[in-house]
Amino acid sequence: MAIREVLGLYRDLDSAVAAADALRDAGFSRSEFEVLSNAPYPEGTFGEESGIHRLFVFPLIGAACGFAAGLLITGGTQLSYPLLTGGKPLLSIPPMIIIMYEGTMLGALIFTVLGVLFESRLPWIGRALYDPRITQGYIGILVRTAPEREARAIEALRKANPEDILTESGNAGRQPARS
Amino acid sequence: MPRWGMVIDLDRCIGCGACVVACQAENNVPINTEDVYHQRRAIAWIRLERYWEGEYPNIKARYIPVPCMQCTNAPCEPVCPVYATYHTNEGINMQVYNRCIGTRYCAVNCHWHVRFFNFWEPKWPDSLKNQLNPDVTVRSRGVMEKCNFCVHRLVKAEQKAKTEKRSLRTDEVTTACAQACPTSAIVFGDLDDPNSAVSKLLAQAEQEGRVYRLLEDLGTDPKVYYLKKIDLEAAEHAATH
Amino acid sequence: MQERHRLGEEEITRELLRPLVTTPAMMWVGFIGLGAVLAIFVFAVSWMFYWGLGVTGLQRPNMWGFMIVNFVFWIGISHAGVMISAILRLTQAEWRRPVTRAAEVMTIFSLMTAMLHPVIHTGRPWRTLYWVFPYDFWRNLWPDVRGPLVWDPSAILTYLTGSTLFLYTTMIPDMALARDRTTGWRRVFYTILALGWRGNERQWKMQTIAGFLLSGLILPVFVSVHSIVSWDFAVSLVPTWHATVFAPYFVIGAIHSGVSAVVTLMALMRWLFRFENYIRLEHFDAIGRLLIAVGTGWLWFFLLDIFFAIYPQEARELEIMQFRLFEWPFNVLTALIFIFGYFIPVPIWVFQRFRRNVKIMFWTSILVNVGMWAERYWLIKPGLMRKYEFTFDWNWYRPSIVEISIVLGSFALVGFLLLVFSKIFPPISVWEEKEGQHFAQQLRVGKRVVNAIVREF
Amino acid sequence: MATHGHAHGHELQRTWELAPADVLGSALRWMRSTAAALRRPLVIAAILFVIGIVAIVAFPLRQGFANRQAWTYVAAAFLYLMSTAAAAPALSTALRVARSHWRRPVNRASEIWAVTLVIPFLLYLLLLPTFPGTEDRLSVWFGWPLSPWLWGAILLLTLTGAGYLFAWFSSLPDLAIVRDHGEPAQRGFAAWLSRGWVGSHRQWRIYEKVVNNIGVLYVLIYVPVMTVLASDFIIALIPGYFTAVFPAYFTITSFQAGIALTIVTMAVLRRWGGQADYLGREQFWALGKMLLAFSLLWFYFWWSEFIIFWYGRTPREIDILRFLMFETYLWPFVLSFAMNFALPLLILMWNPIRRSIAGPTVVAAIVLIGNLIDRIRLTSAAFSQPDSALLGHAHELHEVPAAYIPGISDILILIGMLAGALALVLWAARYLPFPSVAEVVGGLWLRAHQPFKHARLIVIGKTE
Repeated sequence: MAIREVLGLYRDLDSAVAAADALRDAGFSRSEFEVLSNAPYPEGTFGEESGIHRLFVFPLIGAACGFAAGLLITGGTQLSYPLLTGGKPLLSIPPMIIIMYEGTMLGALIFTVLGVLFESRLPWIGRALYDPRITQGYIGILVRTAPEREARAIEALRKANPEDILTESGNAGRQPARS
Repeated sequence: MPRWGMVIDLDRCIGCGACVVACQAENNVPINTEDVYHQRRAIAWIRLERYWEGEYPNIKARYIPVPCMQCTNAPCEPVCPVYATYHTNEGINMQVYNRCIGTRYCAVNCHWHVRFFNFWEPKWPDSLKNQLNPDVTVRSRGVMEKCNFCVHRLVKAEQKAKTEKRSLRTDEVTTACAQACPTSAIVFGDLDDPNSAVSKLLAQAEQEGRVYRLLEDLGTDPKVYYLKKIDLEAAEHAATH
Repeated sequence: MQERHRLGEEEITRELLRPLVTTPAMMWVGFIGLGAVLAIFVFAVSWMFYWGLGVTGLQRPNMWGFMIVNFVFWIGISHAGVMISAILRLTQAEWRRPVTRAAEVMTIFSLMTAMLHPVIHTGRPWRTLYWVFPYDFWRNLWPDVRGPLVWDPSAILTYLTGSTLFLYTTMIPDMALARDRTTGWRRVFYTILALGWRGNERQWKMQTIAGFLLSGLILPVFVSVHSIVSWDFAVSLVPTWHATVFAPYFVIGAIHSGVSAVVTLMALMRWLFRFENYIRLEHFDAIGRLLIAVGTGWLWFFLLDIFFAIYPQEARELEIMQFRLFEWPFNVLTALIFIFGYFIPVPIWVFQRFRRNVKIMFWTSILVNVGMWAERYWLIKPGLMRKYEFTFDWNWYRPSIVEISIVLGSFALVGFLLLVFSKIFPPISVWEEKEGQHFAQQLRVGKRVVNAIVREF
Repeated sequence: MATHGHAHGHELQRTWELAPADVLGSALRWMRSTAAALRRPLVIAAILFVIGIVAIVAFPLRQGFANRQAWTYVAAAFLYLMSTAAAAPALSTALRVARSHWRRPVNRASEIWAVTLVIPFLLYLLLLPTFPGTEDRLSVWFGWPLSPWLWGAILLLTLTGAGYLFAWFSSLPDLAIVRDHGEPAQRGFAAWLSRGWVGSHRQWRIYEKVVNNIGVLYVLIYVPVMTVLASDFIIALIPGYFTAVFPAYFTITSFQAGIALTIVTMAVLRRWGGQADYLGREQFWALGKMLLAFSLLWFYFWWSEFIIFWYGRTPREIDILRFLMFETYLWPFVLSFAMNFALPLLILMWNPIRRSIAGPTVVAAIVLIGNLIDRIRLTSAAFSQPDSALLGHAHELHEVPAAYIPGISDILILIGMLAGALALVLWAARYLPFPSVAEVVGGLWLRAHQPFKHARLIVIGKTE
């Protein structure tokens, strides 16, 4: 079943929050609409949304990989080329620790960034309703719902004095075409 | 497995510089022209340091030939990022020119100043082109080089011994500097072989208490031993070393 | 602060993106001037490649010279960026917002510049590049991990990668902003960099968490980098180098010079881009207070180093100390370090009146970095000039014109890169400024209105 | 509408709902009930203290000052008190200067330890005669006349003075409260201490400035003092121990122990002192982070010494490593490594644990023990060297003395001195209200929690 998108644009925070409430009253669950803004608002400003993420797993995995790589390179080098230098033991642990440490941190850093991108679903090349005005400071409320409920969504969005309402078929306008 | 070492008897050294010249010729060390000297970039695998002692008129010149000490725990080795210098199992502190990238850290961490860097492309006058030693690599610009106890001689001798199915004879082989020294102040040989000249010399000098090594307190265990001059000033002069 | 006034979304966007669209005259001057010096730099380096290191002032025993000193200096500068942005993010200090990006960018560029030095400083740079990095698996001789010169790249590359990713992650939302406001090739460029950012709640949440997480991860790296750089010197047996205190001493010195460099940068941005509304006096005030602490800490380690170099009362060490404390020109250098590095700037910073004066902050920060460059030279050179008892081999070091132009060029290089960056990317994080506006609040206490900030708990 | 705070798993502390009256109320409750309940532990601690003094007189003192080894545990107790009790006030200054909004209930818990400073001061005076003069041995005094005795004593005296000044001045307004509303028994002393305080606007302005400045002054004295102690008690007594980073290690690890001490104090106050409303997750979380950071620094400062010695490999350095870490004092070293670095890292690296009450508390306790072991290791090593080993600018660790095993007397001394410090704190706690009314109430104005649309948020004011 196809999913239809409706994007309501709001000039200020109050009306955006009102729109979110209106949608909720109209029986849209929190997972059916998302809020687009040009800067973070305190979490929960628009009501609870599921904050579940696995971001904290990534650095740990990365650290493990980095550590292993460091161990392999340092240990491997010293074991496979038993060249004596400066009377140091052929398998000198302290230098290994330094490089393994760097490896660990490098792995952790890279995987964290990968994790951030993955958890925020970037890079994202799908197409969805969007409007440049959002980065100007407008707040967008994007409803994804079944075609038959699209009208209700538009109606709900209209309650909170939107700047504009965009649908896949084009601009639905702030007010009904004919009342 | 021999452990090569050297004994330099300062009581015999007359500061003639034959060792320096011999080394220069043996190891294809580029000619140190005057301006190279003024740049303080002269290369001398064994150098003759001259220190003045006393005040004019009764002033004495003291000479001390300084080759690479071939430290057992050489500080210069572990700091090389590319294994260009490492320790052979015959106890020689080896320099691999092809690996060297010229960070010069080894020179920084060599406190006897016996590591030399090719700041310029080495050049020889045409008259000398044909006397280059075929056994020794000619180093290129940008690499370190240093005394290696004429390792090519050692290798040759060992191969000869092998082909003759025998082990290396005592004092069968020696370095260019030792060979050239007119007063045989420089003696080279196997420190582990009790019959070798170096061992005997050391044993005897130990009793006279003349043996010392340069910067011994750094704990690098150099394999070049010096025998003090037999007079008081020399004794205290050596003590300052 | 009292001078803080509410800015509209549009106002912020327009002012912060201004450098991207308009180019003030001073900027052209900068491009041309720095470009000229840069040309000299390139010429000097290629000259050195062609003739070999003979054209430098290096000789026995001064095998390391200006380039290594400069390397340490730039590594030091690179420590400000992450120090500022990470620590201030973790402590949620409000005044970080306008500072972080510029600081991080400076980190990255000065790190690149620093890395350049040891490479061009080797005898055979071409080999350095293909033997040490990238790892050369076919020739089957890997770098010796026991060598500090291998720890070095590992640390620096980790730091560089980390801070680049850090910077990019925090820049994605601004790329989206630029995407929506540009046309033509710029639009394509920003569209690619924005990775299709849309700014929904989840993305913002990730963005916020990433700020904390990456800061926490990169701080230990940043400490390790300069420590390892210091071990390049400290693990050798050169008198006055072989000191256990070197690692923390170098790090605190790096922070001292780096944070001062950030002050310099802030002042320049304020003047060049007219960012008065963002880089405000209170920011100079705060960073000045930070600098007092850092500077004093640095002085403590500096004195520790000197005292415990004298402590063993060994002839060699004393010889060099005496040389570098009392003999020309090092006695002047010592004075310079003390006066420029501490005794002029810190007493000035103690007074809020001066902390809130951009000109004074600018010049003091310059002084600090002059002092810190001198300090690096003071730390590194004397030990080499008078290494151990071989007076026969003691020697002076005089940098050649080539080295001098390389050092000057390195400054031009960083400056040039910074200018280019601020031409392509917003030099102040736009979304963080807006976030700051969203989170800013005010509390009434009687008649007093206190500026406040919203926090989630 | 579910408040989002719960989703975050940490609810708002009651501190946020309290009115000034409530704070005053709990302070007065402390003065009334808790202070009285402190009598028994106070007596026990005092008895242990007396036993400790007797032990000092009976053993080291009878053996005389010439035999330095007999004084090992007196020195250990001294250094440990300097690393914990004397470091805690520095922490409270740091929090003030950093203007952290959660700090206010914490300050008193760390400042109060300043009242113990007299004990380390007296111990120091006792220990001074065991040191030879510095003319003929290596030391940072470079053979000044009367060093280390006179100059060291002056330094310690300054620190002690600054500490008491700090403790007194920072609690001035609260003492005034006790003066006016405390129990009759407490009033007299409090009145004497808080003479002239009426809480006028001017007095408050001065108060805030002066408290900050005295605190900064204290830190500025504390760091040099620890530097000198590190070199006099450890470095200068171990021939060939040439390390410039050790004083820094000593100071930094002392801050670590100071934080740990504060956390443990907070936990005790929360559990038995009825401070749950004030010392909550917020505080433990923040201090837990600091403790983690300093545990990492412990490793860092140790490592930057170790790697240099390991790489340098001069005979002198090898000897030192063998002596202090890998042979003679191997086990004390392993323990202090584990308890100061490894365990704290492994436990505190998990945010849920950091954010709990128990997590930071347990780690803090571990760190306190680990620090004690570390100090014992260092003092035992240092005090086992006879004067003959030091004189004549000794550069090498000639003969490695065996590890010093404590006797019963040493344990008694150690426990006694620590108990003495505790006794002083307990005694002071009878005149000082918890929480610090001045601090907490002053903070109430600068923080609010309010709904922001559907979110519940806290608002933190920053006065400039």
